[in-house]
Amino acid sequence: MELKNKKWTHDEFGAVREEILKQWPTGAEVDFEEAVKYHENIPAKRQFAKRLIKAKKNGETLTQPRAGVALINEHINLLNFLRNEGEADLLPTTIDSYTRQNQYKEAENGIEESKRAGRSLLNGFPAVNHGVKGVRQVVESVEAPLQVRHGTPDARLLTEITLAGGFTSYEGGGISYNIPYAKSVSLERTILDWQYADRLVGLYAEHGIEINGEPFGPLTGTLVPPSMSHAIGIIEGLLAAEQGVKNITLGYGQCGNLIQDVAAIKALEQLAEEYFAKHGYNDCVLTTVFHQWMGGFPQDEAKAFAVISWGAAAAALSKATKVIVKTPHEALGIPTKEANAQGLRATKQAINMLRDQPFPITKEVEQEIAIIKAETRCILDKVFELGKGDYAIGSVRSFEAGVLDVPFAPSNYTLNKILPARDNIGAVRLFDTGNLPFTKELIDFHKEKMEERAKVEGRKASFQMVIDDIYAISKGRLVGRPNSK
Amino acid sequence: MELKNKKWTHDEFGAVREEILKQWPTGAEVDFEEAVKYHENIPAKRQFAKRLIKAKKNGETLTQPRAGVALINEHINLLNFLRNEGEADLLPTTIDSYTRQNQYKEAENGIEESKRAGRSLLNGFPAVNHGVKGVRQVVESVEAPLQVRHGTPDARLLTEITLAGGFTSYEGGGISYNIPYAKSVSLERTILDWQYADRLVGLYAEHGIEINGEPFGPLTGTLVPPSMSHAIGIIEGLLAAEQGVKNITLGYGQCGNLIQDVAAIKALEQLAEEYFAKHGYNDCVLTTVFHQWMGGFPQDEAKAFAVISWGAAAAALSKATKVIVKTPHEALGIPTKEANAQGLRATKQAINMLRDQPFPITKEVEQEIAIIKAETRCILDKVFELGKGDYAIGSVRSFEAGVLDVPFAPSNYTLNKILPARDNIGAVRLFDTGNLPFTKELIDFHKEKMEERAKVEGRKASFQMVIDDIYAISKGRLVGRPNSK
Amino acid sequence: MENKVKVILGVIGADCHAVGNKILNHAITAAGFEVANLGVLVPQEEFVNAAIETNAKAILVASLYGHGEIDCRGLRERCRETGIGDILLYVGGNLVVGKTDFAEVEKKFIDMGYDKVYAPGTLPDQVINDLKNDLVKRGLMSE
Amino acid sequence: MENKVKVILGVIGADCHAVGNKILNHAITAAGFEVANLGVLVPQEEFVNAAIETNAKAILVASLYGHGEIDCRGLRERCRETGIGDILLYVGGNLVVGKTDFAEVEKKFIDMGYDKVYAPGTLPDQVINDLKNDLVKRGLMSE
Ligand code: B12
Ligand code: B12
Repeated sequence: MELKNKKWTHDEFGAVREEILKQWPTGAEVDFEEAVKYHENIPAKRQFAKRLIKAKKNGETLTQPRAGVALINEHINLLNFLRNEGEADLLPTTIDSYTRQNQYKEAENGIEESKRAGRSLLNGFPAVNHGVKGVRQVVESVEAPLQVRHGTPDARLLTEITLAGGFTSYEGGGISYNIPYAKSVSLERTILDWQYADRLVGLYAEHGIEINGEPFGPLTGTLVPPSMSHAIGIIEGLLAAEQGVKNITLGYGQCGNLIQDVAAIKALEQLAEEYFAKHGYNDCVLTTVFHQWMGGFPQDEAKAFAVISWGAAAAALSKATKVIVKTPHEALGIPTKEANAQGLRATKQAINMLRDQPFPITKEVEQEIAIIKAETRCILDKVFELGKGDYAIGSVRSFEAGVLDVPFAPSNYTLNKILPARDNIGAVRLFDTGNLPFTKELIDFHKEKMEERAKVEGRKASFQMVIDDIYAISKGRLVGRPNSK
Repeated sequence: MELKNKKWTHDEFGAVREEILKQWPTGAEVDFEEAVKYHENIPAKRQFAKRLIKAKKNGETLTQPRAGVALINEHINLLNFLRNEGEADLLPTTIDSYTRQNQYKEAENGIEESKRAGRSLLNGFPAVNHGVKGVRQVVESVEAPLQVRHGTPDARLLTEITLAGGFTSYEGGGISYNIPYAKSVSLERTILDWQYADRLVGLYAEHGIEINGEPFGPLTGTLVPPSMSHAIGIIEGLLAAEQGVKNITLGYGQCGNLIQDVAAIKALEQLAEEYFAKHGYNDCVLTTVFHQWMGGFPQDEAKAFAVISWGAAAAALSKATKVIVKTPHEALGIPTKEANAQGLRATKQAINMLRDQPFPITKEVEQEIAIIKAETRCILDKVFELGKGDYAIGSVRSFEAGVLDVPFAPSNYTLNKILPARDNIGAVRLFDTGNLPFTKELIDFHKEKMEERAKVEGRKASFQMVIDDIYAISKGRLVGRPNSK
Repeated sequence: MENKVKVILGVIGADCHAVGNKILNHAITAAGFEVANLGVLVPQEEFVNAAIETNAKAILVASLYGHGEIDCRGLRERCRETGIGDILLYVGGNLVVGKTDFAEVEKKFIDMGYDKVYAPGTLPDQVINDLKNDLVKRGLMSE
Repeated sequence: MENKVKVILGVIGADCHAVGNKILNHAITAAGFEVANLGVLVPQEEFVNAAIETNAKAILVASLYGHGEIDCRGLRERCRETGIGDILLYVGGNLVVGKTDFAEVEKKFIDMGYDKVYAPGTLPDQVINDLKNDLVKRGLMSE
C-alpha cells in the first residue's frame, strides 16, 4: 500500500486485518461486532475519553502511572494497588519490550519464566499473549479508565486485542513509536502501520465507541526541544484524526525550566487547535498530557521525590489535563508497586496544593510561547510543503532532510544532526540547529542563548556541554555546569 | 529594670550577668575574654555570618535542618550525618523543651533517662546542662557553621553558654520566643531578657566577633499572615540592632501560595532595608530565611516529600538566603537522622534545579508585595506611635491593643482576635482583621478576598473555614474546601 | 435545662502546642460538653485540681512535643491519691519522641493507666464519639 | 601510527535505550579506542560476529530495560563456540527488572561468564579505566 494521509477504505483495512489477526493464535479471539457491544456496556467512569473531557472542563490535572507485569493476576493487583494506595485517577497497562518488538515467542517464554520465578521477568504486560480474554479479566477487575502504553513500531495486533479487550485509551503513533524505539524500521512502514491502528480506533468511533488516542510526546525523553515534540505530536494527531480518531491527547515531556514548561503546554494547546481547525478536523476533542522528567533520574530516592514533585508542580501550573508520574525507583529499575504509589501520592499532594493557583502568563511566558509557536510553525509548514500537502509523505521526506530530527534517537531514520543543550536559565535550546527550517531570527535566538551560557561558564558550547546536561538532573542540578561553577 | 529600646550600659548588663551565670552550675564555666579568643580561632568556613554573606552575594539558597538529641556524642554523630548524608550547608542545635522552660533539673533527668534507655528521651540538646565544655565538644567535631535553635522565653543562660561554647549563630527574640512558646510570661519580661541575649551578641561584636542573630519568623506556623510576621521580625531585628547585633537574618514561614511566598520574601527584604536605614542601623547585614511549611503535615511520607519539595521550590524561587528544612517524619515525631537527611537531600535537589531560574516579578507579585508592605507599615508605624517612638514599649502596648496579634498562639499576652483563612487561590488573608490598624482599603481587600472564596464554596466565611484550612495540607490540599468542592 | 457533662482539656508539661488544643476545645464544646480548657504548659496537679473543682467526668491530656512519656507518668496515681481514681483519662497527640509503632505507644500509656490513647492526627469527631460512648457506658450521660 | 585497540559496543536484545550508548561511544573513542558501535537492539550473534570480524579485544554489552537476565545468558558460551572464548566481556546498565541489591546481580552475571558487571549509572571514566587495566594485564595494550 502506498503511503498517503488519507482515511483507509473499509476494503483496504479489511484486507490487512485478515493477515494481522493471524500473527498469533490469540488474534482469532477478536470479534469486532462483539467488541463494540462489550464497549457499549462499559460504565462512564471507566471511559478514558469521558474522564479527560470532564477534567478539561474542571481545570483538573489527573494522575496516571506507568505499570505492567507479566502475569494477569499480578497485573490486576498492581493496578488496584495504584488506584487504592496511589490514588491514581487513570490507569495504564505498560506492555513488555518483547511484545513491542512483536517477539511473541520470547514474551511467552517470559511468562513461563515469570511463573517459575514467582516474580515478573518481563518489563510489562504481554497483552497479545494473554489475548482478548486475558485482557478483559484485567479490564473488569479495575475500577478506572485504562490505557495501553507501549512503544511498539508495529502495534496492529496489539491494538486489535487490547481494544477488543475493552481498553478505552491507546498510546502511540507512527513517528513517536518508531524513532525513539526502533533502529531500522522505516518510517513509511510505521506510519502505515499506525494508520491501521488509528483506523481501528476510528472504526470504533464510527460505531459510537469513543476511544482516546495519545501520541507519545516525550520521544527520547532527553533534551527534546518543545517545538520538535510539538510538531511531531501535531502531525501524529492530524494523521490520527484523518483515520477517524475523535479524542486526542497531545503530550510533552518536562524540560525543567518552569517558564518553558508552562509555555510549552499553552503553545501546544493553541497550535493544536489552530492546525486541527485549519485542516478541517473540527470535531476532535483535544487534551494535553505532561510527562514528569523523562531523562536520567537521581538514584537517591529523596532526590527523586524532589524531581517528581517539581514535575507535578509544573504540570499543575501549566494546567495540563493529565500528568504521567515517575517513581522514586526510576533510576534503578521498574518500581515496586509501593514505590509507584509513592510517586503518585507525592504528585497528588503537589497538584492539589497547586490546583487553585493560576500561574500568571507573564511576558516571559508569552515570549516563550511565541518562540515555541514560531519554531513549530516553521517545522510543520515545511513538512506540509515537502509532502506537497500530505503530512504523512511530508514526514518521511522531512526526516530524510533533517526537517524533523529527534536528538539521541536510536533510529537510522533520523539524521541526528540537531544538538540540544540548556541555556543559562535551563531552558532547552539548540546549540546546533542542524537542518531545521528555522528563520534566521530563530537560529540567531538559539545562538545568542547558547553564547550567553557559554560566557557565564567560561567555555565554548560543545558536545561536552550536551553531555553535562544529560547527566545534570541525575547529579542534582538542571544545568550541567562545569564543576567550578 | 525599666523597658525601653536603648542599648544596655556595661553596668546594667554586668549586674544582671552575675545573677544569670549562677542559675546553674555550668554558668561558672563562662569566661567572656577567653570565649572571644576562642571565637577568634574559629575558621571562616565555620562562621555562620560569613557563610550567609557569601550566599547572599552569590544568590545561593543554603539548606539547614533542625536537629538535637540529649547526649553529646549522639548529637555530634547526628550533625555530621546531616552534613555528610544530608549535604546540609548550615547546621543547627535544637534545644530540648525543658531547657527552653529553664527546667534544668528535668533536663538533667532526661539526660540520665536517655543514657539508661540508650535513645534520646529529650526532644533536643540540653546545652545548659552540658555546659561550655560539652558545647565545645560539639562545635569542634562538626565542620559547618552552627546555630542554636530553640524557643526559649528566658534564654539568657543558654545564650551565655552556647556563645562561649563557640556557636556562631543564635535564633530568637523577645516576641517570637514568647508568644508562640509561652502562656503566662509577660512580654515586658521577655523583651528585657532578649535585650540581654542581644546585648551579649553585641558585646561579642564589639570584640570583633560577628555572631548572626535570627528572630523566629514563623511564630505559630499556622496561617500567620506575612505582614504580621514581617512586622514582628523587623521589630525584633531593630531591637537586636540597638543592642549591637550586626548580622541579622529575618524569617518567614511558607504560606503555600507561590505568588504570596515570593512576594513575602521580597517585601521582607525591602521593608527591612527601609526600616533599618530609617532608624539609623546602617551597618547591619540583613539576610532572609524561608521556613518550609510550618503547620500540620501529611502523615504519608510521599506526600510529605511533596510538601517539602514545594517548600524548597518556593524558597529557591524567592531567592531567600537560606531555607529551614522539614522531614518526611514531620507529622509523626522527631525525625531519625535518615529521615532528616532525606528532607535535606530532596530540598537540595529542588533548589539546585531552580537556582538558575529567576522567578519573574509579575504584576501579581508586585501587587502582593504592595499589599504586604502597606499592611506591615500600618502595623509598624502604629507600634512606633503607641510606644511614643520606642518599639520595645510600643510592642507591649500593641499586643495589649491587638495591633500586634498572633493567631493560635498559646500566650495570654496576645488578644487572639484576628482570624486568618485562605482566599480562593490559597493566599493567607484575614477573615477577621481584629484590631489591626489597617486602612479601610486594606480591610476591604481582605473582605473581598474572603467573599470571593465563600461564594465559590457556597458557604459563609466562618470558623469552620479556618479549621478546614488548618487541616488542609495534612489532608492533601492547600485550601480547605468543603468535601463536595 | 440540660446539665452539661464537664471535661478537662489541656496540654501537659513544658509543651506549648496550642493549635490542636484550640480546635479540640471548639469541637468538644460544640458537641455539647462543658470544657474547662487549661491551655498549654499544664502541670499534672493542675489537671487533677481542675477535675476536682469542676467535678469533671474526664480528663483529656494532650502531649505533642515528645516528652509525653516522662510527663504523663503518674497522673493516674495522682488521681487515685486525690480520690478521683476512676475518672476517665484520655491521652493523645505525638506522645513519644520519634516516629514509633503506635501499638507499642498505646500499650505503654494503657499500662500507665490511661483509658484511651490516641494516635497522631486524630480528628475531634473520633474523640467526641468515644467520649460519649464511654460516658454512656458508665452511666454518666444519657444516650 | 599507533594501532588502536578495538572494542565492540552495543545494547542487547529488544532494548532501544540509546543515550548511554551514544555517550559511551563518544567517551571510549575519545579515550583512544576504536569502537565498533552496534547501537541498540543487537542480538547476541551480532556481538560475536562483529568481534570476530574486527578482531576486537572486548565486548561491552549494555542492557537497560530489564530483560538483561534473559538476553545476556549464553553469550560467553557463544563466544567459546566461535573460538573467542577468552574475549573480555563487560556488561552494564539496569540489568534486571526492578531495584535490586547490586551484589546479587553482579554475582549472577559473573556466573554467566562476564568479566565485569556495572551498576546503574556507571560513568564512562570508570569503564575506560577498567578497560585499560584489564587489557594491560592481559598484555593486549601497553601502559
Ligand atoms: C530515557 C529513558 C527512556 C527513553 C529512551 C530513549 C532512547 N531511545 O534512548 C524512552 C522513553 C524511549 C524509554 C523507553 C523504555 N524504558 Co526507559 N528509561 C529512560 C531513563 C529515564 C534514562 C536512560 C538514560 O538515557 N540515561 C542517561 C544515560 C547517559 O545513562 P544510562 O542509560 O544509564 O547509561 C549509562 C550507564 O548505565 C552506563 N552503562 C550503560 N550501559 C553500559 C554497558 C557497559 C558495559 C558499561 C560498563 C556501562 C554501561 O554507562 C552509561 C553512560 O554513563 C531510564 C531511567 C534512568 N536512568 O533514570 C529509564 C529505564 C532504563 N527505562 C526502563 C524501561 C522499563 C523502559 C520501557 C520498557 C518502558 C517502560 N516500561 O516504562 C521502554 C523500553 C523500550 C525498549 N524496547 O527498550 C526502565 C528499566 C527497568 C529495569 N531495568 O528494571 C528504567 C530504569 C526506568 C524504570 N525505573 O522503570 N526509556
Ligand atoms: C505547628 C507546630 C509547632 C508550632 C506550635 C505553635 C503553637 N504554639 O501551637 C511551633 C513552631 C511553635 C512548634 C514548636 C515546637 N515543636 Co512543633 N509542631 C508543629 C506541627 C507542625 C503542627 C502541630 C499542629 O498545630 N497541628 C494541627 C493540629 C490541629 O493538630 P495536632 O496538634 O496534631 O492535634 C490534633 C490531634 O493530634 C489530636 N490530639 C491532640 N491532642 C490530643 C489529646 C487527646 C486526649 C486526644 C483524644 C486527641 C488529641 O487532636 C487534635 C485536633 O485534631 C507538628 C507536626 C505536625 N503535626 O505536622 C510539630 C511537632 C508536634 N512539633 C514537635 C517539636 C519537637 C517541637 C519543638 C520541641 C521544636 C523542635 N524540636 O523542632 C517545639 C516545642 C516547644 C514546646 N515547648 O512545646 C514535634 C514533636 C516530636 C515528637 N513527638 O516526637 C512535631 C511532631 C514535629 C516533628 N516531627 O518533629 N511546633
